[in-house]
Amino acid sequence: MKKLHLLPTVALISVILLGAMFVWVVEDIPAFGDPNSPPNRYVPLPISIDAEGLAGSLDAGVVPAELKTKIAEIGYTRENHFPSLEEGNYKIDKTEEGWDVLIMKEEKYYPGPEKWYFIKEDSGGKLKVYRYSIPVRWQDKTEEETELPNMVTSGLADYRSYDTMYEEAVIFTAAISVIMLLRRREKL
Amino acid sequence: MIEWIAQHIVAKYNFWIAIVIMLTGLYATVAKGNLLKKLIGLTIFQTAIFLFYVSLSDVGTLSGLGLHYGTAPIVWEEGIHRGYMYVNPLPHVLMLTGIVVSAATTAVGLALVVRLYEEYGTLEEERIMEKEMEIDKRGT
Amino acid sequence: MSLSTEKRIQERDVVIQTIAKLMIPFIQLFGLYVMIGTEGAGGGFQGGTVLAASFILLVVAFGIDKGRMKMPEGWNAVFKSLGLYLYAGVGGLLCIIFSLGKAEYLNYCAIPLAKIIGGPATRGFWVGNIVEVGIGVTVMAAFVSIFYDLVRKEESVEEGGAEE
Amino acid sequence: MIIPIDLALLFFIVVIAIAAITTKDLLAAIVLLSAYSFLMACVWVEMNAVDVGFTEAAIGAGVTTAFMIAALSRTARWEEK
Amino acid sequence: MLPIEQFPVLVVAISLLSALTILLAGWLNKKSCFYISLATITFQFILSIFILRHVLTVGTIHYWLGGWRPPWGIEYVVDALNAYVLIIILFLSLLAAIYSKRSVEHEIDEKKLVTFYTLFQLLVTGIAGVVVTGDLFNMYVLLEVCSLAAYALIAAAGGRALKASYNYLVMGAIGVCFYLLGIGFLYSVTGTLNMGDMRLLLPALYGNKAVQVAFVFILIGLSIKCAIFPLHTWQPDAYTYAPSVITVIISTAMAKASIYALIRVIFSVFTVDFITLFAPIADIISWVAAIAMIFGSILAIAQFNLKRMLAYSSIANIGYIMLGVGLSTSTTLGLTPALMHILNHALMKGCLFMAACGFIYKADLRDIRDLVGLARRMPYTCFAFLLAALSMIGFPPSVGFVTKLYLIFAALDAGKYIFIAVIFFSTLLMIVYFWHVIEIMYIRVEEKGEKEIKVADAPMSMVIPGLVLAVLCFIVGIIWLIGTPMPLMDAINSGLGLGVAVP
Repeated sequence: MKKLHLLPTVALISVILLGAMFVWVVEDIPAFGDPNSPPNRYVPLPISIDAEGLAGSLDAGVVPAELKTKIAEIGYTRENHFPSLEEGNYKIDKTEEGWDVLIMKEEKYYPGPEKWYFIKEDSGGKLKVYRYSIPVRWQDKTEEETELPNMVTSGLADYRSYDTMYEEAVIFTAAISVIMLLRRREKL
Repeated sequence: MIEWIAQHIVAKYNFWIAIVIMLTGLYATVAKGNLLKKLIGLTIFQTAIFLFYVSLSDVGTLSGLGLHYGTAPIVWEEGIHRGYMYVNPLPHVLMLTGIVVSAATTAVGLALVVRLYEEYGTLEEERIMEKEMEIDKRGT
Repeated sequence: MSLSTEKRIQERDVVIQTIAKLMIPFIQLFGLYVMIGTEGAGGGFQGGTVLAASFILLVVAFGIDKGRMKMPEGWNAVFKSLGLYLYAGVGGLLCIIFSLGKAEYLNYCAIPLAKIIGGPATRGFWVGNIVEVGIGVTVMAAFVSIFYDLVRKEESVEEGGAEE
Repeated sequence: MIIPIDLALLFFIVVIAIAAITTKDLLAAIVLLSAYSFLMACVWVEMNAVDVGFTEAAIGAGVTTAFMIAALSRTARWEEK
Repeated sequence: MLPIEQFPVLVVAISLLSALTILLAGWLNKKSCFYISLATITFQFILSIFILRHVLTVGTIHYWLGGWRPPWGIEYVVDALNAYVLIIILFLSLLAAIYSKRSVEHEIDEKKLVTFYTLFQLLVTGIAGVVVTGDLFNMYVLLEVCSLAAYALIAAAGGRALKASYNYLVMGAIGVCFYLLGIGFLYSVTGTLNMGDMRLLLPALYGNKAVQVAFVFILIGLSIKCAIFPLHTWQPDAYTYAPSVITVIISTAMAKASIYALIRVIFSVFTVDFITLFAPIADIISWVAAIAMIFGSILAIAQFNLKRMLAYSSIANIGYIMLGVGLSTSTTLGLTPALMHILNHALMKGCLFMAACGFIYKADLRDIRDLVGLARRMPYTCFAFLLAALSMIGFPPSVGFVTKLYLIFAALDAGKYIFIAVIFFSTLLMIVYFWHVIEIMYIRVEEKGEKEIKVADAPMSMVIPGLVLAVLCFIVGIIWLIGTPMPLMDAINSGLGLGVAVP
């Protein structure tokens, strides 16, 4: 009995604690609606090196060795099943803001270049490296790979189809659970 | 201070409202004595989390005002030429899954509530505990 | 309470029943459109839910017995399994077995059709029609079954007293 | 997205959520929950999450409400205290 | 012959397909349900042996579902830790499936048999799926599959189990929501859901508050699932009132899967650096675990219901595993004690619950005080219980002894001597409550005359799994002490970036 009178107190305390946590965290949440935030477009990699002399080599279509080693240090290597920047494996497109590094895909059925890294020179004369986020890839390739105009459909039933399968399993489980709990007839 | 408010309260109002709803739902889930009310609270709590995810995916709120306009992630060539941007489809995919999972949880919860009502004749947690105690006393 | 007893159903409003009769075919047509049409928003979940909603409307207007006549529970069980079979079984095993273990699970490029009409088209066809229909059928059957079970109460009376 | 509409909808959502958990009438609470889900679906459609909005309108506002009312028809309508 | 890379996905997918088949086949013939389920789980178990062998000899299996590479799609990663936990889980599920034949006939209404086995198979699907996946959101979905199945299966017993199941549902749903929220925060700062990818991106963001809050949320959410001490409130009721076979599978396989998820998130996504440098998480975990060890044992002493006593004992034992996790960052033993206890606790608690449910099956004995002289009536079941209880107490060379030994080594190595005292005190309490039961069963004499005592043990299909587990408690203990599986432990530890084990 006493336990039940405690419940609202426990609830209030947990709500206050959680609220404090949320207020504390708000500074580091990316602003909503930011088209360049990590979930939406660019995932910043912890790399920044002096841009002097490197821009030229990027313009010529070659990623400098220094950048390559920095990227490999993070762990984006072939051993980790991420595409590495080997010779002939990539090509560079120059855009208004920076350089897109396109890498040959490893999917068995769709070889072809896809956007992977984005290199940009910031105001301090440093080179910043970004990785393209998931939706960019989906938006670019969904027409080509699945011929479906709706990216949510292609994402749901193709790119992340395995999730969807188990989510159907969840609903199937729920239906069977309700049958078991409430149905009293012999027949199914 | 004003800058902080502008950056973290005005620009992230979705987040704040999601928090308020989330905490309301959590409070109801834990504190309410009625079993059905707990499920209602749970649904509110889950929906608030979905709101948080969907807010992440949006493009073109205050921070990008006048520069970017989001559009639904359905291929639309004309819109792209006019400077629209697709919003992020990944959280949408995740939340479709989440909504169905939440509906499934609610359904199982409701089935349990119905069985509990048939068993104890009440939906109040206190009454159920009283009746369980009575059964225990009779049992021993 | 009220949804299951025969007497109440006759007392119900004629307007609701007539409107329901009129609306249900359109709701179902809309559900199928949402399920299979790939142009706009929508897909298996939404379509399946809309179809389930049409049966729920049927039950609300005409009572549970009529609903069970139109959509028997035996079918429900088959549909539920069938949808998942379509997705997990056929879709998955076709991919693995027809490529002799070279392709991954759910990689629709590997199904035999891909060699004839091309990879992307196969993916689009498979995802847009078969997978979505599988999802829709499962979701519809599951929701209808859950609703029937939550509504019904008369069973224990019919069989002469509740068990336990 | 259109900010005034967004703000108004979100304000109503908060009000309805609080109303849904404070009311003693469970039927009212369920109907309010349905309204809450529907407004949430509106917010999501307006945030360009068309599919999520559609699903929430169908599942959250539609089917879940039907489930809850079906369950309520077999249990008690009023909350004690 | 399919290539071995396909096996991790088959373990899960075939289980799901089998659940569907059970539903349809059960429509035609109810008897077939059990056999389909048994055959599937056996098949899964055989596959898991191949997976472990392949992982140890060749290396980690990476499997891209649908052919999409990691950040774009979902990836299955099976390394030594996955394979080890997978094999434990499927072995326990197999034994539980054998055990289920007679106990389900006895406890569950015949009308519910088909749905019961369907849900049982779905539970195994979910558990196996949680263990092999390499994607955070996929793990959420599979956690939901196994949780939903578990809620319904617990409620299958009716009566008090309904309330227990409802509490579990509310708590479990809140826990999973916290987990989802944690993933949301991580996704908002890293833009990825893949565990391997996130592990690479996180080091630059350790100072980020969103990451820290995400860690706390995921920890709370999964702690509710594993019933770690302050969040355990759903657990004793659920274990006590659930049907026998469900108690066995939930207390062993499902609890282990949740703990696996916790270990995977702590060490594989956040890495050791984060929990040592940016938050004193390791110490907090150790202290909470220590409290859980004492608290669970004390409450277990106070119980008269045997299953409830074992449920509280489970809380104490989860404390042992978490103590191993907490100490792992500061010793060269690494996670070895925790990993050992995952297997050890599964063996011991599986056996104890099987025996306890055997008593209920045969004589409807739930109260400890009613077990007087039972050893003469049900000798095999009681013998299994005795072996497992001795093992739990820490009788050498049983598995319980090995766990305690290695935990003490770890505490000595870490220089945290207080935990040695905690282990000893908890062992003392364990001796109190297990000795109490053993004394009643073996030493106290029944008041009835000698003539009335007849040997009437539970059926073979229920005794043999228990005895197998009981014997394994000692065989595995000896194998641990000889040190044969140490290469496996080293592989797991080095995979998680922890210290290398010393023999």
